Amino acid sequence: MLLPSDPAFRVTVRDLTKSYGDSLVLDHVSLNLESGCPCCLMAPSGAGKTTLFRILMGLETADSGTIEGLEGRSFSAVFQEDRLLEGYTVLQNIRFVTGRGYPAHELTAIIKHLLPEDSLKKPVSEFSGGMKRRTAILRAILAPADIVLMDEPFTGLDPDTKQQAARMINKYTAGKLLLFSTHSQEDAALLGAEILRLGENGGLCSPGI
Amino acid sequence: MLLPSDPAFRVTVRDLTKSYGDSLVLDHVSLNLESGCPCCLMAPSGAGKTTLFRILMGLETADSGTIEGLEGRSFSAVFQEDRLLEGYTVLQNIRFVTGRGYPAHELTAIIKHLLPEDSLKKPVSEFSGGMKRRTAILRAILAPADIVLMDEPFTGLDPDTKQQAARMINKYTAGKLLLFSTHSQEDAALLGAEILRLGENGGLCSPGI
Amino acid sequence: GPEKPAETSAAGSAESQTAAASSNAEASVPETNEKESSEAAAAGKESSGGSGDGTVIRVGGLKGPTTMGLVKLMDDTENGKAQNDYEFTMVTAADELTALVAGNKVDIALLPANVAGVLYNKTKGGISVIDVNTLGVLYLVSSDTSVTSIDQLKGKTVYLTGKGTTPEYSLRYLMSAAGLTEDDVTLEFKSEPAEVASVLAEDPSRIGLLPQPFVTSALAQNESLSVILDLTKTWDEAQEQAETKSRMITGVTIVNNDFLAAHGDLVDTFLSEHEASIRFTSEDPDTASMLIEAAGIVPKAAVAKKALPGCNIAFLSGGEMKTALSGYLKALFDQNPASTGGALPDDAFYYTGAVSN
Amino acid sequence: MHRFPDWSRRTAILLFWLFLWHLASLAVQNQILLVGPLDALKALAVQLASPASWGALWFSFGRISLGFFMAFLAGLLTGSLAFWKPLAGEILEPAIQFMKSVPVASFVILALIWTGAENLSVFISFLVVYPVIHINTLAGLSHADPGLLEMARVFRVPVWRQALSIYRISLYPYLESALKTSLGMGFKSGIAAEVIGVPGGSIGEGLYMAKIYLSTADLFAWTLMIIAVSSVFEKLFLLLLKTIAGNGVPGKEENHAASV
Amino acid sequence: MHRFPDWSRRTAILLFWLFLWHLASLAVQNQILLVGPLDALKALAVQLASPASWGALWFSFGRISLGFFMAFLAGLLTGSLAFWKPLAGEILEPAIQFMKSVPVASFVILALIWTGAENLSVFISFLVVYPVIHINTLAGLSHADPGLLEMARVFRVPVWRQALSIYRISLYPYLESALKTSLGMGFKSGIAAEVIGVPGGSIGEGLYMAKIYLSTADLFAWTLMIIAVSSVFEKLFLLLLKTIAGNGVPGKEENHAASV
Ligand SMILES: Nc1ncnc2c1ncn2[C@@H]1O[C@H](COP(=O)(O)OP(=O)(O)OP(=O)(O)O)[C@@H](O)[C@H]1O
Ligand SMILES: Nc1ncnc2c1ncn2[C@@H]1O[C@H](COP(=O)(O)OP(=O)(O)OP(=O)(O)O)[C@@H](O)[C@H]1O
Ligand SMILES: [Mg+2]
Ligand SMILES: [Mg+2]
Repeated sequence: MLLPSDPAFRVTVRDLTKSYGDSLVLDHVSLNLESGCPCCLMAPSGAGKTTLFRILMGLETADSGTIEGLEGRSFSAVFQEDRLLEGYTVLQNIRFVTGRGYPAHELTAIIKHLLPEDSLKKPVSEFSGGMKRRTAILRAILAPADIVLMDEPFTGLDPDTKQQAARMINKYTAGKLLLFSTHSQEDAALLGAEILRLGENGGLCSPGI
Repeated sequence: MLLPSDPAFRVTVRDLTKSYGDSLVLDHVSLNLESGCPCCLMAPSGAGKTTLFRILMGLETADSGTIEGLEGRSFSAVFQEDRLLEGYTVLQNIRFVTGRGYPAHELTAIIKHLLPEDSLKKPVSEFSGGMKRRTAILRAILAPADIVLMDEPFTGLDPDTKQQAARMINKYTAGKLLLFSTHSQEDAALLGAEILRLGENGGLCSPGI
Repeated sequence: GPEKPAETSAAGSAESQTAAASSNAEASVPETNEKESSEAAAAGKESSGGSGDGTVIRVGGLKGPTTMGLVKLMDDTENGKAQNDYEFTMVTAADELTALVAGNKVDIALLPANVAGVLYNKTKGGISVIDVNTLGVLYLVSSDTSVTSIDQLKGKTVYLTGKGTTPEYSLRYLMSAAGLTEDDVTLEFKSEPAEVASVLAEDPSRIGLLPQPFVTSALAQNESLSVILDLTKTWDEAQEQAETKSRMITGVTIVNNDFLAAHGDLVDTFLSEHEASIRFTSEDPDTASMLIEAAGIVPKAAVAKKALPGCNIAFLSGGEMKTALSGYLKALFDQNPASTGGALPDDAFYYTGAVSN
Repeated sequence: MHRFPDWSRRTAILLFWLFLWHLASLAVQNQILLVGPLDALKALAVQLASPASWGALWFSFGRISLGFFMAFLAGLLTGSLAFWKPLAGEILEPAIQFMKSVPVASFVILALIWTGAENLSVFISFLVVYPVIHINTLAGLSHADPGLLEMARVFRVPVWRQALSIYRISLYPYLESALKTSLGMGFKSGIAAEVIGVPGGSIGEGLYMAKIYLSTADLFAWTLMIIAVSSVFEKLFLLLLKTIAGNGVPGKEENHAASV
Repeated sequence: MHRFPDWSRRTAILLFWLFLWHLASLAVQNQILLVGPLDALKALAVQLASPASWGALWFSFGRISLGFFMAFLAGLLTGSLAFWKPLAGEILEPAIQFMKSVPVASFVILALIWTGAENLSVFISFLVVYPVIHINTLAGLSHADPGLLEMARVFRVPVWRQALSIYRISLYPYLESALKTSLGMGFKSGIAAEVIGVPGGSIGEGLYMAKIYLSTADLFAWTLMIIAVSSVFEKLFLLLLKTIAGNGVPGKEENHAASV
């Protein structure tokens, strides 16, 4: 399933519609995503960003519309909530998704770029909020994947840490298909991403198609 | 315990020290907080903001140092995590901390300033991340309290919502002692707060004392 | 949850142990006593008797009075002196013996009398009774020795166990034989013999009906208690004018009819050997007690010896058995048809074949 | 997920087990050891036609439910107490250990004297159910979300409101599985107690007589009745629990779906 | 929280209960019904001096533990199966219901044929423990964190690794309370089975003889032994569970402290 340095590929979303009960969340959303071209999803809170991510990841089914280009692709993600194994260390959390593929010392070296050395032995339950977020980012960029989805990855990070995290993301997701969401223009710029906007009511958006 | 339109009061923190195991988190922190003068705590991720809040709330004990002016004061808080009752609606979440003091329609009117009308009947487990955050803010400002502590309250809010939330916070915490943390200068400005910085290693900070 | 280990009657639980003893440090009673006479026979200093077709007869019994008469035969088998080849299984729990018979795991079994009747009906005549091995083991006990006959129970209360089982029916039969009606005596039922013993200790004037091993236990626990009436004797006295004299019976021996049909001669041999063994137990209680201990039926020979007289070990077969047993079963049946399996066993139940007294 | 509607699938499953039972009875071919489902159902029909059986049903299950109910309340109470005051929990601990592991044979005579044969089943079912409820209550309360508890503490939320909202939610699944394990056991040990005490007009008496008189069809009919009634009671109690305490509890269905 | 060290507090609590027992025995004043702790301990000392008692201990608890262990494994297995394939769970459901609520009296004759008196206790303790483990396994797995499960699904984490990390954590507290409720019960019903079958050289035989001979002191001594052994086994099993599966499980201590 792992397709390293894969030729470029694209994912096309067409006319995606999703409602919960009576309320329409995604209203004919279409977008065009390409590997190697980071995209940033911006939209007000409650507009349906997370819902769109969940549909892409296959955790939710759309009411109508099509998505092309996902077959055989592997995913990694930063969820809006951290979703870490609280009793485990950073390394264990990463190994949970990567398996024993990488040697531990390599992983540790990478981890140290984002987290202080003395946190490596702690279970993440003893981490601060921002440290948990960084762990989630590390997990997402270190897992082998074609498509990386990040739902507000920079939550709770101070400006310096954010810079550093952005560098790491750029480095490890190079050539992959990266889609992330944020509420700040700066964040989008940090990752050099094209901005897609999800309209008030889901609506159509993006430069795509 | 409820002291409405209380005369001004102050809380003085002196030489607060706290370490977890070997790692020193707060190193002789001193600050001076006054009711009616919002303060904003800024510091890198992992510097000890949450730890300081927890000590103020009495959830953690400091290794050394003193805090004056807390006796008889009531608290409300936005935690770094939302800590909502997931199966309950916004109203139920707020009533959980306020009791039946306010009439429901008054509360509902206030809630509508921050949350869309159709979310009022949903359990918060069906909320988006930002909607949960707004619920946590509403809960904190509506609970009767002398001291309001907010740990990164604007997490996950888009600019408009943030503005609106800031307005609400200013209105409902007027005259109270408000301390909040953030990673963005703008946020501090939004609430018209004085900025206190927690040094690299906890260190001393603030204009206080 | 645990159930009453005894079936059918307190006499059933009586089967499980005999004799009193306040200490029972001897917890290591050998459990099942399987003695393969075939081995002894193969070791063969003696021919194993008349039949000699090598069939092993599987005999099951309960540790207790009903098998006290069997110990000599068990001993002989072990020493290769028996004519047949036997394999003995001694169990403590009545449920287990029922299971052995129902599951066809034994050919011959020593059972409570009414259970034999029930089994006969439930197996649609699949078994036959071949002998009676134990008479009654029920006694009235009290600290008050003023009562010496059944009719003197009038107006009194008797504490007993086993509502709807043989002790109740036996007592009711004797009461009506003595001219008492149901209302003349109050029967107070308890769930456990120990409960009866405990009730008797509270008030010396109370009367209890207990089966044998508990009689001895209760007497040992409470010195003021004594046996005031032996129901077996009372039953016999009640038969004086009767044409066919029934007897109070605890234990009988049954055989599986398939086995009987195939090996009638072996069964006859068993009967004569059983009779001899029972006679041995009555005539030489000292040796028998040792064998009883060795067979694990009672932990201590001394205790066994003390208990033997109360257990009414006897051997009845043929017509004598039929008369005694059918009358007894009728008495039960009249009180409650279910107690003999819904019907009174017919003549085919009684094996009166080859042996005659 | 399933092609068939709920009731027809359940019926099919039930029929499957009845069929297995039927096969087993054909294989064993021994009416004393094992009767087939047809004979048992026939015997059951006969019993259900008799008012005495209904009386026994009422007599036994009334008492056993009483014991169960008292145990449920007592377990909730002492489980909460043990959570609230750990020292009280430690003092209770040996008694709980005692109830869990003491065999009935050890104290049945004492119990018979106290309660009489009639009410032995109340006592015994209490004894079986109580520790399960106590232990699960304690476990459920101990697993309340610590984050929410801190929140409630900071806002000075009164304890009763914490109990209604935070503890109730963490307690619920533990009570649910406590109910599922203990109700059937309470019923079965209550009946076992009746088989020891043999009070007149009880199901235990029916079972006892059926057993000693080797009327296996009746034995199985009574057994079917016990199983059926305790299933129904279990469903009812679970429904009751859900109605009283299930509000806002995350549905297991959802969790489950998430895992598929 | 407590002024006394652990062991002295425990001893004090034990002495408290022994004292209550002593008072009760003084009040009852009936050596058949209730002997005091002194007499029971004396009888216990005599028993412990005899190798036969140790043999019985080994005989009985060996078998019962075997039944318990098999039930534990089987319950884990079918509980997981029922979670993984709900249809399989539904098919098993009537069998579980049967085991939970069928009284021993109903099938003891059949069971004796299958197992013999010696191994009846293996069977019965299995029967009591198995449904508890099954139900709690199913409940524990069902309450795995849905967020983490979604995460694992997106990252295509192999099922066994999810089992080791996500399900293990949600299962742990349920298994813990399942162990606490079922171990004592398994032991007690195993002994009860021995009192029915009375296999030679077993604790059940000891209890049975003590009952027949009305030697209540011995009865109580055996009972003490049963309670003590099942307490020790419980602690051992819990420790074992913790060692095997307790890694990374949030400590109850913390939760508890958070609530005070
Ligand atoms: N399981 C659900 N059931 C019902 N409604 C839901 C559910 N999940 C999301 N919604 C609704 O869908 C809408 C969009 O939610 P979503 O989480 O996608 O927003 P978002 O763009 O991620 O917002 P935020 O920036 O606040 O995270 C919200 O109104 C939310 O209440
Ligand atoms: N329970 C704990 N046990 C051990 N270490 C802890 C514990 N809680 C916090 N820490 C450590 O204390 C330090 C400060 O944590 P804190 O949560 O106060 O940081 P913060 O300033 O709130 O950071 P952030 O902006 O990321 O939320 C971190 O290094 C963290 O690992
Ligand atoms: Mg979102
Ligand atoms: Mg923090």
